[in-house]
Amino acid sequence: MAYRGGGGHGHPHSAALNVSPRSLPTCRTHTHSICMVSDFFYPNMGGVESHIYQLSQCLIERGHKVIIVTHAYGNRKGIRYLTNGLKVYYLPLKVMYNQSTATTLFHSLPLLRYIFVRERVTIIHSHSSFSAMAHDALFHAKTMGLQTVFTDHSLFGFADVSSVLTNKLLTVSLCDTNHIICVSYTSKENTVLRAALNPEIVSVIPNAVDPTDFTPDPFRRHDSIITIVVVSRLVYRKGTDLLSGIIPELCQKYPDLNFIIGGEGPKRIILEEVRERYQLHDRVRLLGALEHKDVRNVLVQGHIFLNTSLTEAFCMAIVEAASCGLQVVSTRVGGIPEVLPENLIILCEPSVKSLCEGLEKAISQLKSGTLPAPENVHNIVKTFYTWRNVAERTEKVYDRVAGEAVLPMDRRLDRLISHCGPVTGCIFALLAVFNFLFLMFLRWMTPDSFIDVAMDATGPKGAWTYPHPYGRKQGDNNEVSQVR
Amino acid sequence: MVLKAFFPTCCASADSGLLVGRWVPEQSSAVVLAVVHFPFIPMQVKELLAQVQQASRVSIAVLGTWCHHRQEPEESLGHFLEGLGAIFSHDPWLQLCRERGSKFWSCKATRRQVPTSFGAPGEDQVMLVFYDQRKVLLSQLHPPAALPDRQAGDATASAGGLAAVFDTVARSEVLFRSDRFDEGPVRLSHWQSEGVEASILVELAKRASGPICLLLACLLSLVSAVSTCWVFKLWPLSFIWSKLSTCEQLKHRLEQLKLIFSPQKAENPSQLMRKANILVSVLLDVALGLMLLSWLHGKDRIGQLADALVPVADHVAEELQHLLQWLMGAPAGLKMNRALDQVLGRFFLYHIHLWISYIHLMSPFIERILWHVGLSACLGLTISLSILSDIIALLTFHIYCFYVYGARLYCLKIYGLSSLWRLFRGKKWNVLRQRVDSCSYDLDQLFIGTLLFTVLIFLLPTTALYYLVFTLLRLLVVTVQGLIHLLVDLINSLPLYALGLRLCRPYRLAAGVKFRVLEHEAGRPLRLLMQINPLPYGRVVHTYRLPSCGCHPKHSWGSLCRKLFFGELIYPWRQRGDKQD
Amino acid sequence: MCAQPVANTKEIRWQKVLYERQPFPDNYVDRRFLEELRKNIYARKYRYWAVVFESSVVVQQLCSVCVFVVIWWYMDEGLLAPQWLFGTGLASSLIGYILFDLVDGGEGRRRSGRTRWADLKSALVFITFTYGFSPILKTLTESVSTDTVYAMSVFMLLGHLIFFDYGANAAIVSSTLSLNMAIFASVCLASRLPRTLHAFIMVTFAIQIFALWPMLQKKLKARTPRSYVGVTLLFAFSALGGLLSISAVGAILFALLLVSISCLCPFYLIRLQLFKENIHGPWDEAEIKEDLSRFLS
Amino acid sequence: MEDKMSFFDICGGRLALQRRYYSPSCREFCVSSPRLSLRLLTVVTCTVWLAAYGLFTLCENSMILSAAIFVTLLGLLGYLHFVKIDQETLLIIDSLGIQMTSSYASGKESTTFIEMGKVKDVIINEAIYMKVIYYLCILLKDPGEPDGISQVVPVFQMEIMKFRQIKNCLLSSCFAQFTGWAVGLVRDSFQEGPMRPEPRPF
Repeated sequence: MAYRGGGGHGHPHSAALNVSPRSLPTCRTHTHSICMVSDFFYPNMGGVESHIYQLSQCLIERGHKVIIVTHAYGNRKGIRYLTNGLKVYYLPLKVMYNQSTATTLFHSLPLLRYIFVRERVTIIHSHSSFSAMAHDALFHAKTMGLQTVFTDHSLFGFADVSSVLTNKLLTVSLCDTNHIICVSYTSKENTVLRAALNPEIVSVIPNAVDPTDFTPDPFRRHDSIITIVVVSRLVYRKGTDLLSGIIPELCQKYPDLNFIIGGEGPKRIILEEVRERYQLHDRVRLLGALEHKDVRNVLVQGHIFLNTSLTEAFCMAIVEAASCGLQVVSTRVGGIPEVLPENLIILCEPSVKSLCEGLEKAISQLKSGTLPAPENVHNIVKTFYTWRNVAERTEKVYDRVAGEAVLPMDRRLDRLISHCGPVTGCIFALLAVFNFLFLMFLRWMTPDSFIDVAMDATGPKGAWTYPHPYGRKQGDNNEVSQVR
Repeated sequence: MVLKAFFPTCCASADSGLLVGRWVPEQSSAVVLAVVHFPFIPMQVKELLAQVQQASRVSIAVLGTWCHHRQEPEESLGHFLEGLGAIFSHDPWLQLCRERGSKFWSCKATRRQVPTSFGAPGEDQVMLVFYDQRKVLLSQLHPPAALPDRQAGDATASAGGLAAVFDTVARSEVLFRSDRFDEGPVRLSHWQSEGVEASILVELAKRASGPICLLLACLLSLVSAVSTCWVFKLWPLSFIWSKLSTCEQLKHRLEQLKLIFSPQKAENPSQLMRKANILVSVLLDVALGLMLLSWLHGKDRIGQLADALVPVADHVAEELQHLLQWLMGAPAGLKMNRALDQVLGRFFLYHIHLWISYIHLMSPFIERILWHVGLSACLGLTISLSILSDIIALLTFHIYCFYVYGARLYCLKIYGLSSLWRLFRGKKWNVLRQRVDSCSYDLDQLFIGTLLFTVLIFLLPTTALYYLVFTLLRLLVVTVQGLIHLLVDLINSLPLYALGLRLCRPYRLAAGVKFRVLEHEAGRPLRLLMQINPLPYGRVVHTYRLPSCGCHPKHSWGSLCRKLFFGELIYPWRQRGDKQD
Repeated sequence: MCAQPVANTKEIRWQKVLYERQPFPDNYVDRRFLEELRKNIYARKYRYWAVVFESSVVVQQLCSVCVFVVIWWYMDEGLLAPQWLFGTGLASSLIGYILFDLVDGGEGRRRSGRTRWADLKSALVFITFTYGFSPILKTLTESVSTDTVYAMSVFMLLGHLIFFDYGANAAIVSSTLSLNMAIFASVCLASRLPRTLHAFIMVTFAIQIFALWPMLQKKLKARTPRSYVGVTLLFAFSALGGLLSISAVGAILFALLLVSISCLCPFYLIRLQLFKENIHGPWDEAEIKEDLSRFLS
Repeated sequence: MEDKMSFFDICGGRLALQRRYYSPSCREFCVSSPRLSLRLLTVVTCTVWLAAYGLFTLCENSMILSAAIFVTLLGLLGYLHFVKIDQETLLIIDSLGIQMTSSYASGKESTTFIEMGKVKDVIINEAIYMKVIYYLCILLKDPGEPDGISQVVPVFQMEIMKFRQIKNCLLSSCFAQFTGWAVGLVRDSFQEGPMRPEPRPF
């Protein structure tokens, strides 16, 4: 019912979770109380957001306590509860640049500390290296002596000046993080290089898609014509320029070829220009921005899924498409080759020519009918990536981390200086000291004993599903089921 | 559900009888309105109730019995009261009883269907809520939305909760008409309005008010007809009217007076309140105006004013001249472009010269003008104040001119500079996309642009200084006028009547109610005292403030500073919007 | 699924795929880790003299600024008659104009489609406007203190040098801005000169040296590199000579500057190439090779 | 009958909660904070006056002293009249309404009475308010649409730490028909209104 009140309808994965008693693990080792910190969360949409949401739900299902901390989105501020009493703090922090908060490394300490204390958090799990709040949380958590885990969702180059700077900052921020999770082996190599980490403390846990969301539906597509689907944000990194080259090439060659393009972005204009120029209004459909729940309905209308990304850590789109039984044609960049086996994907070089060849190969297979049936593809892909698996593996990371010892202040400073180079190291060591003093001051102002302990509402056996004397229980059950 | 009996405090000392009132089933509350004393004939009681009911459209019934033991309780009365229940069948049947001495009452409610719930005294089913009948009758609950509309007959549907109680009491006013002295068939005891004579006077006033209103209304319509005649619609005149605050004020007053003396009655209390507020404010206004008039026309103050006025204007002009001289030198050590400085200075000096001659031209007539203006004060203080502000505007016309010239010049410079600065950076403003694009200029374009840019940027300080000085002067004048207009608006819009009411009769404007728990003894019904929670002053003003003829441009400070910086013209508060003319 | 000890990994080789559950812990590090790491794929090899040749553009610009300042100083001191400067300027620009067409046989003109009439027109515009404005320019900054003017012009000339288009494609380069700054500086300086005529001629000279001369340079450099080198040397020496006649120290410093820019900096550039370590791998953002504009043109 | 118990408020000060039962259908809860501490008062006054005196010694202007006295007096008055709440009373009369009275140190009392008909629910809400706090609040029905919330009325201005300790004695005993863990909202955005509260056992 959080949704109704919050005015947000549905959720990244409204139909995601079917919590039922049998899915509860019978024997628990010992439960953690985890705090997921990231700037990116619902109502914002994207890979990171859904990752955080699904992971938290599965962890709750496994009996852990999970809370999420993010910044306020417009009118959505304060504290909200999502399904299964997943508690979300929308903190009133200033948003600086595309949904990432401004960081001073200090201003967020009071609130975060208050939350960590009142929720009795033991593990801080930050997401996405683009999120300033996540790095702040790591910093503060170390100051407060908490265990930290960081999940990196993105790849960076090393070529240009900006990346040099960001990599340095990442080095600093990860130098005393207990464990790092990457979504693919390429991403792991990248992160290890960027942050100069010991690869032993970097785990690879891929993203997952919910197979029940992406089921094939062969009757939705017309077999008289061939439809190529593209679903991505229309930006440079997603290779929209390549797409603008591919469309005319193929449309001239195959009269029975249609394109459906879902997604919004600054590069949409060039696609429209191409459509204008080659008179393809009836064959190229631009759907604009898609709700996540509509993606499946778009995918099943097509035979071939085209992904033209120029860089990807772990491309969820192709997994979703394959799960819907489409033949995937994609560029060979980043972690994409690791994601799907060769028989399900056609990999090409990031150039119009190569991609066109790949597409033609797919089209010829389609015409000759040598493509596997969508159901079979779905049944294969379904087994690859599930959130429960992700949750289990993440749990292992937590168990391992919980065993480790947190560096005391002096060792932390040494590590900073030794690990991040003399100049940066010293600067950040100084900042760490300031942060520590600030924390001391806060503890003096409001001692931890004065901080009220929040009650734990999470989990199927959490406060939300107690039998309720006043006869409103029934109604609420109904609502919960609506929400799910 | 606990049964709530609302009992008027004035009946607490009445001797035994029947409880007459209304039963509100949905809150299971009984609103006792009056007590019928013995002896009575049941038929007559029923008749009376029927009359009241069809007069007030409230379902009034006999709710139960009331016995007040003055002396030692006689059993017979008790039994008799029990019996009455059979005659006036009501469900539930209340039995209130007050012993002598103890201030705790016993009270029980009987239901026919369920004899088990026979409330033995001391069983706490009933809750007694005392209320002051008069206050509840007179008070008006806020927000008025809670009030039921009189057209739709049934109260129970419209009003809910306490609003229902208030409404019931307010409607059954008919019941209270019959007072102690006249010998009706039935003897009631309830709140009595004192001061019958006063009410007679009120009646007379009401009678008289009708024709007077009619007469005045005719006069006013005549005046307004004249004011709307086409002669005043010609271009220059209409423009002037729209600019003169006096005319605005006059129009405003005219409409208000029309509203007051309109023959038709005010249908809901808020309109009545509005009329009263307007009337009071107009009266106060006129009174103040008369005081001013008497002060002015006493021992030739006008003459003194007139003699004072011309030298003041001269003096101002002198000061301005000095200021200009100063500017033409090296003001505050700023070195400005000599040539431009000279030109501007001379230009303005010539203006001042014109102005002085104008003042001297009209100096002989000033006294007469002032005298007539003084007469206008009898129309009200606000009128004379707005006339004053107009006079100020006229007398400082030269400052206005300076300001306009300075602002225009400065504005031109700023815009030229901004566009040239774009050219300087090799950018240009794209009108279609509403953004700055980069563009490649020709060599000669660049050259000329930069040349102009350099020239403008070096001449900017001079113009900026002139602009600054005259803007400051202008702002001074505008603030003075603004203050005057604020005063006028205060007088226009303050709901004086409502405030007075809140001050003297707090219960008339009720924000709600509050309860006090009277001292209570176990086994007796709980007794609450319902008091009226008066409306706070802030909300009184907020609710009842009159619409002022507010045509101020709503300058936020940010926008004001922005306009000042870009040299757009700023107008006194009275000018509608911020139109450039 | 991934908790088994790493003992039985002999028979099963670790493979770099995510869709299979492999009997390795999640943080397992294979020896194939980072095998796709490449270094310095796109590193360019520089040849010394080529770099020196390229650096001559900077030298040219420095020299022209220097020459401009020197000339201004002469006129301010009254050692140089404006008419003379005007004559030489006119003559040199005429020669330059002819050269401009001779060097590429008027082929560039044909491509740009610019007529001689247009050239004449813009020339007239220059002359007339400068002449018309020169009285204003004269009185423009008289109330501003001299130091301010100097500071401003120095600042502007530096800006001109910074933003000038030396052929590198960086975001900071903006030929328009640099030219404008130069003109601004020239106007500031010109307004300090004793008479209106001086101001007029100073500004025209500024146009010639800052607007026209670089165009000719570019063409020379493209067409006849040898002569370009010669011109550069000539120009540099003339600038040095002029500066020498004002102050020896300044001349020496300027010479050092020129030498360091044209000889030392290239040397260091090539030295530093050895330390370059540029990491590439599958995570790099692929750049699009072919030009996609053809689909839209 | 009545009973008292004492709690800490959110900044560690002492609060006393006191319950009165007039009858099964009418209860009163009153949270009272300690009176204005003399020490604090003296400290503040002395600091202000000393500062004023310092200024006075710098610039020989006796206006400063008088101004200081004036300021302290005004400040004290304002503090007592608008800020310092001595006790807050919550009177619940079944089937009639809820009455909240907060009495300031200066004796000023502000009372609001809410009819039961208007009350939609009573919940403990969680809010971010420089720190994260629990507070009790009453949700008013929106006359327009059902299960809409027109307004949120916070009940006790003095936030009580360990609010959950006393939720029993507050919620269970007085709002038998109401329930309460709300979903939180930022304290300063009441117009947004929280979502419907979760049913909770007490």
